[in-house]
Amino acid sequence: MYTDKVMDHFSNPRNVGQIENPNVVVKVGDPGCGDAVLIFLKIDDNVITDVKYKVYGCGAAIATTSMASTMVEGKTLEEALEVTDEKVAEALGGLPDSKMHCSNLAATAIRAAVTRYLTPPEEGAAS
Amino acid sequence: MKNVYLDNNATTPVLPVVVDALLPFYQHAYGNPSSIHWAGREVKGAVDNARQQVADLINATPQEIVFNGCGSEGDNQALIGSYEMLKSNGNHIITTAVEHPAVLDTCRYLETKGACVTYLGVDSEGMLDLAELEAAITDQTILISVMWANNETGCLFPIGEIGRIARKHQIRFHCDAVQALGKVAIDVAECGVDLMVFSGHKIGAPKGVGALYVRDGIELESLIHGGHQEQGRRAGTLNVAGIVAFGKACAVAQQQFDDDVARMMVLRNRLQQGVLALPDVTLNGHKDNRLPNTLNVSFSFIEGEGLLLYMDMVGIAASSGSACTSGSDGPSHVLAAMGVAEAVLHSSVRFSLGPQTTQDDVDYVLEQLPPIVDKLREMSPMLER
Amino acid sequence: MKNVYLDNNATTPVLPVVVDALLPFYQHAYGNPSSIHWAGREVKGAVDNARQQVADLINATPQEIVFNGCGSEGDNQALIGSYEMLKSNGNHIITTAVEHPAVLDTCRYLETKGACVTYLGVDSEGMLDLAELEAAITDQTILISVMWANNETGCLFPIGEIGRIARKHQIRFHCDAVQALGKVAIDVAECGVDLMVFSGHKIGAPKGVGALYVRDGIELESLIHGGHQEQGRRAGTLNVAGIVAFGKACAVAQQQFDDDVARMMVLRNRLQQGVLALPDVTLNGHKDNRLPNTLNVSFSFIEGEGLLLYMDMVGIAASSGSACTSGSDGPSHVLAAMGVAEAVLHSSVRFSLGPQTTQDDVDYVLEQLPPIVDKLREMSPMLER
Ligand SMILES: Cc1ncc(COP(=O)(O)O)c(C=O)c1O
Ligand SMILES: Cc1ncc(COP(=O)(O)O)c(C=O)c1O
Ligand code: FES
Ligand code: FES
Repeated sequence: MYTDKVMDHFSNPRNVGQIENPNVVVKVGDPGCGDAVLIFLKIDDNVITDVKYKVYGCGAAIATTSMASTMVEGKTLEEALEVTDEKVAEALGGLPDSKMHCSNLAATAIRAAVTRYLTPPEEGAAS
Repeated sequence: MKNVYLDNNATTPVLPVVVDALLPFYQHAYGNPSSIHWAGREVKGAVDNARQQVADLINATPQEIVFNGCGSEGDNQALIGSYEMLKSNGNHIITTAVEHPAVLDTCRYLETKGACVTYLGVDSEGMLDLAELEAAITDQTILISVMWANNETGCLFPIGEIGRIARKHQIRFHCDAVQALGKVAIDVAECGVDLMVFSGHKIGAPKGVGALYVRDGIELESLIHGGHQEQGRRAGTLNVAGIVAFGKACAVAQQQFDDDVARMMVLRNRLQQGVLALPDVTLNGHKDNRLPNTLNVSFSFIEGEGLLLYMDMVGIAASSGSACTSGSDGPSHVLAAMGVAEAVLHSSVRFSLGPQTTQDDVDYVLEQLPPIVDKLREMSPMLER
Repeated sequence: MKNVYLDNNATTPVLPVVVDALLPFYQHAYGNPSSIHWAGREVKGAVDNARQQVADLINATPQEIVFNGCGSEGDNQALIGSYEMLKSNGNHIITTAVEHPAVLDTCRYLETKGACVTYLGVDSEGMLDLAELEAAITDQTILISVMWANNETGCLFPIGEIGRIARKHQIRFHCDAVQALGKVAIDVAECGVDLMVFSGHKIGAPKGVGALYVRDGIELESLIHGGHQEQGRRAGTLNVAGIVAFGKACAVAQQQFDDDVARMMVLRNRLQQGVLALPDVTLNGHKDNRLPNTLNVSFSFIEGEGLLLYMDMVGIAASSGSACTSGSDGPSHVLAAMGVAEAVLHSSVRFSLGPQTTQDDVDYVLEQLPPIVDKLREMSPMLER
């Protein structure tokens, strides 16, 4: 059901782990399926210099989070904000229809983290 | 790589002796049993024999067996055929919240046709409250439909006692025994059911053949109308090879029942002990009152599909929920009905053994599983280390 | 003794290449295609491939193919599923008096649920009057159901023209093409049908598998509710081996279609010529507009069953009427609808050839038949000599 790319990222997820002193950390979840991502970003001069995460979820959730992490590594915050669920799914060679929503988890986590970083803490919404 | 198949509740390999039994009915004895010539006659006897073999395993008479295409078809005919037959007497059906979708979805369909359905809950071990069942009966109740063995947890319901309640109130009683056949001793004469459903591919016969037991005297509408096959109860040319195979699988089950059940139970218990020895693993379903082959457990902090896929990479085939519902994202309706905590609702895995399962298979799982669980837990945001 | 099988309209031998194709799916690749592990994945591709093979033979897309248990199931779902879906628009169904019982009995069942059904008659050659069909349409008409090829006589109905009429009036059109598949070129995109039914065991696949073509966009209620298989249109674990076999048989049919049809036609014509050369034998059905493999004839002064049994004694398997209705005593509803004279209504025999039929087979029949006919006529009180 999953492409080779998905299985590759699922079996060897890139960038798993956590960052000791991240510039931002955000947890997002899909309440429907219980899946969750905790994402850590290290940001230096508007560039994402390091990304790590923890993920609880299905094969697609793990693979999309891994792929999304590689797509924002070394990118500017503006570039990172352009990573959408479609782009993540596309980079993985596609996802089964019933799993398209899983790619949203990763993209949402990254956008939430960047937005949180760019927004003064007291106004931050995502948590 | 080693392949270990622990998904026998989804479907079973076809037994080699069953393949041998069915093969002649493809190329040599290919007739239609309704035909009067040699090609028809030579298969008719084989169908009669298979009908006897299925009947024998459940202590029914051959005329009470209706062959059909699958377990789902049997459940649909039992429910829809009974509802249509009895709806002038009442519109109330009692079932449980943990039935297979073939029953649950059919009940929901009947609700759109005017039925009123009570879905009985279960306790945290997956057990029914029989007093609640009896209290649910009204003068509108026309049918009770309760499964014998749950496909996800293996939990067993007390069919004999429910049969007695149904008899006392003179209500028709249907039992989905798809998972029970071959793993639980079934005696239809004794347990008070009027209708019972079986599926070949759960006991070593091929997919595409099922059987519906209809107690002598029970009237039931057809689901598939047409030719006069199966005493007018199920039209369509008989799946001769499938029927012969199902008969043979029942004969094998009858012969080896005690051995198979004992062996599966020992291995399942070995697996259970090893898996529950891992940290933060909980058993889903009743400790004892369970099929001998089924083990359903939740691994805290881990999502079931990820675990399944990692196990698959080392050749272990298991399942999360039923095969029908994996692919959809919702959590198991069975575990939800048992009140399994939200945190581990998505963390369940079902191992289901078969007569072919070996101790080697079990030991391989116990060896492969711990590093997989560790790896996934290390990734998990739920676990703060 | 020689065995000559001329009852291919009842059921066909499974082709040897089809047996080879399906066998791996019993012992080695036994998974449930809904499962996500290796055992499920290795069969899912095979099911997808078979779906493409069936679709290719009729020029459909794979998503338009719903696999099920038999032709009768397909007819039932097409009729009942459409009626339930469309009954708020009207309750009128148009069909013909010569359909298979899977359609006729289902229409009668729907009459008990409020449907109003027009059964179009046929002429003495078994042909429909399309002006009569069009005139039967009312603003209540929700479905037209017409078979492609008649199982008893082989008569062909002009499905393309009926499709155009149905389109013009925007009425759903179902076609029972169980007997047409593999013997008539079928192009669903071109002939204007919305639903079409097929059965594996009529074209060299095993009994117990069928397919329903559902044109993209056509909504249809399920007959069998439950799991999400077949896009939610037919619950039940997929009959993988049967589906693979059906796909393979379609691929073979597609490859050999021209050859098979030409060869069957030559042999059928040889048989026809020899049989009609006997005294007092009449052809039932249209001279030309007929399946290439079917010959239905009446032998005056003789009752069909006696003739069949005597033929059977010399190894010839043929049929009187459809296999479903032999065993019941009534005369063929198809011949009755054609106005076949009472005197020869019970005298009909159907020979139906297959791709495996040889000239030897035909010559054997032509050699054995005359003394049998003579013997029975000598016994007959209808014949004054
Ligand atoms: C025209 C026609 N429709 C439907 C059927 C029913 O097919 P099945 O026997 O596979 O249910 C048959 C065969 O018996 C047939 O000849
Ligand atoms: C308890 C139960 N009922 C019904 C079914 C449906 O059987 P089938 O897949 O043969 O339609 C299954 C198996 O999936 C089952 O486990
Ligand atoms: S099923 Fe929930 S993220 Fe994949
Ligand atoms: S006498 Fe036998 S069928 Fe009429």
